[in-house]
Amino acid sequence: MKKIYMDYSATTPMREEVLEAMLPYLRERYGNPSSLHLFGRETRKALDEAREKVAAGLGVTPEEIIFTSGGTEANNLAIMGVARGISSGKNHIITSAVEHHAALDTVKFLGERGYKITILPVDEYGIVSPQQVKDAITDQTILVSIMTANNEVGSILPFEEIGRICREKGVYYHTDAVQAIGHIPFNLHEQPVDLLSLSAHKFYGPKGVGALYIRRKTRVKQILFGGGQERKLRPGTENLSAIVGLGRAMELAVAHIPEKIEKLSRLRDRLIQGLLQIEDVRLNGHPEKRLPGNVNVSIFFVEGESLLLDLDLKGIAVSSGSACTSGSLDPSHVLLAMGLDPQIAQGSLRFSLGAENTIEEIDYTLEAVQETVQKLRAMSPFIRNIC
Amino acid sequence: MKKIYMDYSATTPMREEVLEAMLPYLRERYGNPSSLHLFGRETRKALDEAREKVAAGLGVTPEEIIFTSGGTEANNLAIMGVARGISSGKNHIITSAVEHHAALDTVKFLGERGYKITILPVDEYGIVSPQQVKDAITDQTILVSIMTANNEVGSILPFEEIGRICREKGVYYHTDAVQAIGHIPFNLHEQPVDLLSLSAHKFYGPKGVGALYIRRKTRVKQILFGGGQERKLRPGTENLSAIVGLGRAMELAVAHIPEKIEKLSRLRDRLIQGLLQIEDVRLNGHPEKRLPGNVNVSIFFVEGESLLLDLDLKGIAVSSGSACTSGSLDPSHVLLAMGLDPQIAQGSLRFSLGAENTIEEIDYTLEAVQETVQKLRAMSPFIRNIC
Amino acid sequence: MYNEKVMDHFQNPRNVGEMDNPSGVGEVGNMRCGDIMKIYIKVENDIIQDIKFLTFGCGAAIASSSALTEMVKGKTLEEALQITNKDVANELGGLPEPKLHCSNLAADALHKAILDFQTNK
Amino acid sequence: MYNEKVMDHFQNPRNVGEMDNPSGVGEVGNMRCGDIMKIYIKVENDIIQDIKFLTFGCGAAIASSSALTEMVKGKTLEEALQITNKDVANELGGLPEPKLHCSNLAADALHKAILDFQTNK
Ligand SMILES: Cc1ncc(COP(=O)(O)O)c(C=O)c1O
Ligand SMILES: Cc1ncc(COP(=O)(O)O)c(C=O)c1O
Repeated sequence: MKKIYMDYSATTPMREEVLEAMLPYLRERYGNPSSLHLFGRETRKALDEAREKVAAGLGVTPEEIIFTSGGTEANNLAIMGVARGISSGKNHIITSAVEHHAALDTVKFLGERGYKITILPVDEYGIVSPQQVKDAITDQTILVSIMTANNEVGSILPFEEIGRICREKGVYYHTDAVQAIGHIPFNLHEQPVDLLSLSAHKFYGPKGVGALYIRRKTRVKQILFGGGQERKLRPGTENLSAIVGLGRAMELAVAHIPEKIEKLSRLRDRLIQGLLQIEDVRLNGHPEKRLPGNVNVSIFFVEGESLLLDLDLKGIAVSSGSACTSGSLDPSHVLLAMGLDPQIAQGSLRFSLGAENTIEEIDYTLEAVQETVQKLRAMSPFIRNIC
Repeated sequence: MKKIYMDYSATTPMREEVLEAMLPYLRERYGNPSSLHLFGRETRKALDEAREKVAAGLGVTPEEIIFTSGGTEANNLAIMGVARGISSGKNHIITSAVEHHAALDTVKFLGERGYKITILPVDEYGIVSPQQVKDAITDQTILVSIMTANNEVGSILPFEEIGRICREKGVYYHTDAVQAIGHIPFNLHEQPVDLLSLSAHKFYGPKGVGALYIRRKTRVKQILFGGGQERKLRPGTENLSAIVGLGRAMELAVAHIPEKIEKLSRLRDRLIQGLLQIEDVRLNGHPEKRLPGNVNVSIFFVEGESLLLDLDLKGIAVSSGSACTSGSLDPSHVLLAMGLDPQIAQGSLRFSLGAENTIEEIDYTLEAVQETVQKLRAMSPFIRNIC
Repeated sequence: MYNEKVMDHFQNPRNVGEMDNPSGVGEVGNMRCGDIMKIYIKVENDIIQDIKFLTFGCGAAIASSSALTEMVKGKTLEEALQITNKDVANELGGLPEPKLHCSNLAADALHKAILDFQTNK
Repeated sequence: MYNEKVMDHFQNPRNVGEMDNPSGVGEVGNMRCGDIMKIYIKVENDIIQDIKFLTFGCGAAIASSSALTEMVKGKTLEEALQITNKDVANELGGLPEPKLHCSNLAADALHKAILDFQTNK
């Protein structure tokens, strides 16, 4: 059976070059980077080099990069760390309704802890406008955390303008760029961003490692306690091989972005067009301001998991919502925030394309989806009720 | 030049079998375990199997194992997680002065947050007595966190008796077993322990992964926020290859423990005896209740970093204190807690032996230490003042 | 996630479709998870001669509906009323924990269909 | 961590040892990090003819002491008094940040030795 992977937003296969870079640190270079001896110095050097690569990829300096165990921890550190670092007594945090749970739930937790929180609504495309952010900022605001690009519907948010507003108002701006890095061009040096989260496994690097960019002079405090690693901001023996892999993956990710965008968006648009030819299918997310690999559609009258399951039987791997919530039964909080009816939100599929997809796969997938939809609609009580 | 690694307590080389087990998950098996499709199901299965292996190694059930990014996070989750899980209003936590910073500093942080904390002193060997624990428990106590074996001086603490007392008093007992797992025999099923931290890279597994054992019905809340992974206790895309490596490392670690202990302690005792033949050297830690690979000595009149540096030039990798604090300038909090004079604490070295050390290496090391000590003492202003 | 038996019912659902002139119709829906099941029965001499279902829902919901229709066909109404959602799950060889309560409602739909039949008789 | 020059001074420290009948002795010690340095000087015609050191401390402390003795030998007292800890660190091609303040005290010890000489002269 064909195996077609179209879930690159959930995670990506690692590039062979990345594994090559990691292997020495899974074998003979095993020293603890905090150790002063030879074994430690050689891994310390690798750690420093990886930090330089990540910094270079973002257009910032190595001292501004803190390695974490992934995008989730980076978001937690950014949001809780800023909250802990504030000494002014201010306590208002702004985020959006379409954030990944790693940001949204962290903000909500701070809400339970007595912080004032504002969760901004989004438009029908899942986008927060800069004006909304501007209006929400008060003299108590310490942090705005709004993602760069949405992991479910692929919409790209106006992070630059939002950052500019935060800068003007003297408020920290954090952006969850987990889905953006390596997929859209990015130079932090030119952008008014104070903190940025990334996760290696979303751009052909290893799982279990990420980074938080913290602009110089941004006051952040650690949220986990232990040794003095990562400038005391993130204790624990460094996940060295993964960090080296992250460094290499970043180097590769930022190369040839325009070409990658061009290739992917061509596939994406072909898939979108084909899907929209099926009756009662709507595209979710912004039609243009959208990640080059993301296709998210609602297929009326049928439910997402059964769609996914039937496609899986045909060898096609897609997602109904984000991976980490697809085990749960609730319809996507992102689609609901965009105003979709819960029943329609539930009949949604995300195809996220990546490096190895081909036109043939797109065409095979389109046929498969058509078949699956037909089959499931034949079982659906709705189609008769509604049409 | 010879390269002799005697810093196994800082980290260990990974066993080839562990890497073998990991490689498929760094290559073709890359699916996100939360994904419902084929790619996700195969990694979900690997995740479940790794959990079974870790559980089997500890003598517990898989549902009681939560994977983390390492020993540090396991300790943080245990201590803060229990504190967050308590709804009774009780707020007293007991720990010891010789804990790793990942436990000690977490408890201190809770102290700043309004929890009552007791940091128990230790005897000259770095050991807390069960009686001390018993006396410290009040009707407000929620948690006792006392390590299984100390990472610097190697003393094995009476964790079983301490656990028994906690059980009697109805107080949770957490033990940081990061240095114990794979090095001393252990069956949690028979022991009154409610939470236990471990870290794979301390027993020939990968860096960046650990686990927290949480006995069924122990009330713990998450400390990081995000997706629903690890029974909602530890969000974030799973570090799959590392978790698979942890599973395999655990299988290997718990096999043949008596033989490993016998081999290592023979080397250890030879090293101790040799070192004690140098004038003005004292052994730190308990002479018998001690990890099979640990040798910690104070070498009077000389300073630890310069000892370490000179030995490093001879190809011998040792540590002056724990790896994560050896970048810092303070003498070890463990040695100070044991009552050592700061100047003497500063002249301390930890040799931690492991799988690949040989008698020849021990003998070479003994000669090297002798030479180094002689050289550095010739520069020391103390030896003349004092003798 | 699902066992083979569940997957078989999902892939080859038995008794899918509407029914002309059913003796009774039962519909259950769980707003929280959004699964909707509709069961049509044809009753003769207190025996369920024919049964059909329509389901909007996840794999477990579809498989439960399908399995139920097989379990019930040819049974008396009394026998059919004894069948619980749990029986359906057991017939399927078990369902994943989170699916047990939301997507395993076929027996409820059947009972409603029987009630509908009895009420309108 | 340390550069080659530092490591060279650490491995082959110059002018180690005590001195018989020194013209002056200076000792500094930093209790927090525990480094102790003792500098002996022999002064003739206001010139430092000989210098020795004893140091208890980390690699940086030993290297700083050694480097200082080389820098100072043959210098006039006035010249020697101008030398700062920072000069010593520069002479070594730099020291790691955390070592700059604790272990780089050799110039202080020298100045004390000169003061000792001048006071007892
Ligand atoms: C936008 C976004 N933020 C954060 C995360 C969390 O990253 P990780 O799973 O690597 O912790 C993800 C992916 O799961 C994501 O898509
Ligand atoms: C006793 C003890 N606890 C906790 C840790 C922390 O483990 P990790 O560095 O894997 O986070 C270590 C080692 O560094 C340790 O020795």
